[in-house]
Amino acid sequence: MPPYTDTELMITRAAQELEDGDTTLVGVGVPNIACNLAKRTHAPELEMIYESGTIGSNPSQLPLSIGDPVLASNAKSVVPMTQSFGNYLQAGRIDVGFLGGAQIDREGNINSTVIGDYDDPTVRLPGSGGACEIASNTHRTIMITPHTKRRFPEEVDFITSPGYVGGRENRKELGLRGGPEAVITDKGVLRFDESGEMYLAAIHPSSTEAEVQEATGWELTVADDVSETRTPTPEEIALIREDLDPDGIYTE
Amino acid sequence: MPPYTDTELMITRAAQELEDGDTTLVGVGVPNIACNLAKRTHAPELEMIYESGTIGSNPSQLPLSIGDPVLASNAKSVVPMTQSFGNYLQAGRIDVGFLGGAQIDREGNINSTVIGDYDDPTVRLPGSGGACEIASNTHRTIMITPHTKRRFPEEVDFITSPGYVGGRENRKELGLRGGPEAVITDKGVLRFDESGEMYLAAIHPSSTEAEVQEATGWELTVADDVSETRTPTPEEIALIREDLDPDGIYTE
Amino acid sequence: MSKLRDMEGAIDAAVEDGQTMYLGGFTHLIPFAAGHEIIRQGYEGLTAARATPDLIYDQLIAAGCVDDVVFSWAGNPGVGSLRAFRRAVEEEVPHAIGLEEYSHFGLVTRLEAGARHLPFLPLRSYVGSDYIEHNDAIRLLENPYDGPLNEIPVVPALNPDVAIVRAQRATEDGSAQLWGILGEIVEAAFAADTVVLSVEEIVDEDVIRSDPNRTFIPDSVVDYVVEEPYGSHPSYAQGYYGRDNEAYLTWDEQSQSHDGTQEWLDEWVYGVENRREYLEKLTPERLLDLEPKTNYATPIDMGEY
Amino acid sequence: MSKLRDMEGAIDAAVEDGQTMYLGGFTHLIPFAAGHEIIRQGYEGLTAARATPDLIYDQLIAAGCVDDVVFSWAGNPGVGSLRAFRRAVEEEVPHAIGLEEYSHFGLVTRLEAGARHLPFLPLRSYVGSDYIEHNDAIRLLENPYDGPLNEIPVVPALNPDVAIVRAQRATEDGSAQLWGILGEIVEAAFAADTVVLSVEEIVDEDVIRSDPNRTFIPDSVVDYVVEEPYGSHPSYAQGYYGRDNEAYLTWDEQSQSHDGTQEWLDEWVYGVENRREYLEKLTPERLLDLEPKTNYATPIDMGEY
Repeated sequence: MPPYTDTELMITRAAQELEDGDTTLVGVGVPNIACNLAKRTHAPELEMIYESGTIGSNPSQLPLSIGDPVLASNAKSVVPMTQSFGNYLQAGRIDVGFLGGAQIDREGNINSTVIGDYDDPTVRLPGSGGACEIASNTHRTIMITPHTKRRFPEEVDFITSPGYVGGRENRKELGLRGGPEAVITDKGVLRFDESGEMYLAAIHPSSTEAEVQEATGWELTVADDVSETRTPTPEEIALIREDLDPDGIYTE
Repeated sequence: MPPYTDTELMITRAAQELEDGDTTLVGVGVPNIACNLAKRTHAPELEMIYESGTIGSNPSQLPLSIGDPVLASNAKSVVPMTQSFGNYLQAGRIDVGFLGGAQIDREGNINSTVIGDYDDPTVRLPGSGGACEIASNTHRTIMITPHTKRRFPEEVDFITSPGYVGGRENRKELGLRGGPEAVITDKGVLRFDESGEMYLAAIHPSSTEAEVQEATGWELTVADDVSETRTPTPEEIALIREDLDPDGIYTE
Repeated sequence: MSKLRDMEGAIDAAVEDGQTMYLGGFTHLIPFAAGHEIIRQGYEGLTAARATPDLIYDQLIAAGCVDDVVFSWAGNPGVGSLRAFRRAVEEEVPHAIGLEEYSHFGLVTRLEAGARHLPFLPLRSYVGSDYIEHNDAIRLLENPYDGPLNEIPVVPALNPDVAIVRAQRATEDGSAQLWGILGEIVEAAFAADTVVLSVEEIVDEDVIRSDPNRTFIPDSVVDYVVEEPYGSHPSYAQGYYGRDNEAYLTWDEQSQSHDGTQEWLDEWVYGVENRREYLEKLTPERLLDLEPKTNYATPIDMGEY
Repeated sequence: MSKLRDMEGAIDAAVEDGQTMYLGGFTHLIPFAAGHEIIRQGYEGLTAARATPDLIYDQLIAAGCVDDVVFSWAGNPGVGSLRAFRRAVEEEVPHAIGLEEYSHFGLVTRLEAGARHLPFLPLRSYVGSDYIEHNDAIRLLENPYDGPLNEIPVVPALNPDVAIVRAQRATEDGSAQLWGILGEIVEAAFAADTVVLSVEEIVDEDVIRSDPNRTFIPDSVVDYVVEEPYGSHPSYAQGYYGRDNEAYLTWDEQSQSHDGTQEWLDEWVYGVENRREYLEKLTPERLLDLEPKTNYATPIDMGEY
């Protein structure tokens, strides 16, 4: 086994975005492992909520879906979706949301709906699920995604989940809370500047600035103080491989 | 003890308004006894709902208020008020509602808010509670009230609970469901004609047409086929006195 | 994180003069102990919102704490009038109070809008009534869809500065389970900026986590937790004690005059340090008579996966 | 009044060609047995509404029962795509389907509006997204109150002709208790004109009445009751069985071609009479592996007053 895989680096990097005491809306797969890793390391008071309505979940094993019974057994509370979305998410009670998608653009808008024309798509994707709500109502969102030119167009084909649409100020005026905080890829970490445009903040040891630019659909600004991502510690890797994803479902 | 009191006659008469299988929104006091009497006689499948959110209550004793624990213990369901009012009452799932109030007028509008001017009232009454909703959303409403000129003005001082405001057609056009079905007083039973105006449908044995007119604030139409109210049976009186209100809290 | 305080500390930390306050509980689980502590601490200028003001707001009004009441039914449930409330409205004693009036569904819908961070919610009440004319906050909105309704009433969100709610059991950090009549308690807790939770019993987190569907109030909305057995007396706590009707009748009697209310407050509120001393003034018979027989719910199996 | 039927009878009585149908359950308590019976009875032209179409709608689409899908997330949860759904959208196989698309909150809010007999409800989604442009049913309404928001999106009520929902236990007349993830099940039951309730177990009314706060679906909204153990397999029933992930992976494999879906339907749907025969085709090991350990909730005392 290598000391760490690309996915394991993304997981450990994503975990660092979480602060102790944060309430986070968790997705399955990689975000779930990142949240559980944070909870077992620097953020023991992390509160995990799933859009299925489980509040303060404490899963005994890796959930197969966001509706897995392990998310309800031993949770602090379970509520109908009208409430997980209404009383929690829309009410601003969730700090961090994880988002996925097929495309993310310069303003952090995410597309998980269609590739191509909406009415005659090349690829029909699953759609929003709760993503539109998560992007609109959490205080900060984090995206974890492979870094390829197709996934990073200058403008997405369909805005499923609004980022800094028209800039940070415009987002605020639209009544949208928070906004994209970080995009964690297999090449680096991207953040958003004062105007709401994505820039390169850190590069993973395995990658270069040129490679990142090559995999991005527009001329990407690079931070003056662009840093190198810290590699996973042996303790983090042991937690992931032994406890959080022992069958390597998401990390191999 | 007399064979029956005025209140006992009103209770037995009100019970007859209920059909087996009706779902009824019950108030405490006299309506509660009427509903329980109906359930124990001709309407065993009567479903009793209280605005406090108890569904299918089966009280072991007379509740002290619409929030009494006997309404929740052994109920079929208990829901928050957003749901008892939203999913049940507003959704049209309740057939019959009982209403009280200080005044009822020619169109069946009820006032339980103020006597006199709203901003400088002579008497400040409790207000709507759920009465406005009950009057707007059930399929039929029944009022039980003493019959006096002050309680039966031509127009109420404040419409808390809309009756046939501007007539049956207008009520319908406003989007209001159902409407007043019967007003049961200590002198007779009043109903509403095709235009939505109250008329005298039955007179209690202890009263006369002239007495009813004398206690009503407008010239009351009398039905051509005005009948005499049937008196309570010994069985009904036994049920009321022995089981439903053994301490005579509401019936003496 | 434990948020445990005694009632004095919790009220002192949570309540300020001039706030909008919501004491939750529809006839059930009324936070009487908290209300009495507010009176003892002598707050003024409160806007007291509550569907059913009940005895507790009548007492707060008699004590002079309240300038405005937002409500939907102001009565002594099953008994009659709220005499102090009426005296304030009709005779301005101890001082005039302002009223903002809804029906029950209107007021709980306001809390629901507040809980969900919506500016308003629609409901099918008020049409044909005189409410809209007398309450500018109830407005009509055009229905943007085809259908029989052209307009629908809406009510604005209510977000109290502080809500005080009761539950049967909770953890020290405030994850609370309640049963029996829920009323508008949960919506009030989610709508308020600051929440004081007062419970019959503090329990281990395991108890709460064993039945998550019953946890209607999560710790994340709660700021202070008070363990206060019999804290809802003379209202009731399902499974713990019944309503003490004698107290409702006594208040009806005492509150016939303003002086009578002050006598009562002197004895039962100002004259005691806390709820414990209040309870010690009740006779044992009276408390014993309120106890229901045990009647457990059939358990459910959540499964361990 | 007993409303008990077998699944064949309930579906036959409740479902008609061309209806709008909602099978409730967010990943949990999915009414698979009912869905298979719909396929067996060969309905056509259905508008299939569901937040998460999941395998059951993929199978209904593959079987040709569905003309339109109203949804918010069309995937195989934790596995990948819904291949039959995609084939219908992208290649019109077995025939083209129409899509009406929301986000999760939008769709459950539509059910909530339907359950409450409201023409619409507001929510703070869709602003800044491309939904409004592509779905005419999502509209903007002026906020009639002062505040930072000038406009707010609204979604129209959804009142399905028929909803089919699952619960762990119910009486013969349909008062149902469910626990674990509730999703949008209760809202769907209240919103629909006709409701089929399918449960793991029929219980005595005493069981239900012992814990009324857990009765989320009352008999008054239910038309037909079916006792169907394992009726949610391969999804799960909290406390009864877990998700059978093998079935989700098998469908992913089988559904790579339209022919593959037909083979699967021939074997598991058309080839069996009912759910009992379907279950008999599973190996005992497979069912045993889905059983959780017993894990009872701490009981509550409702009190007998």
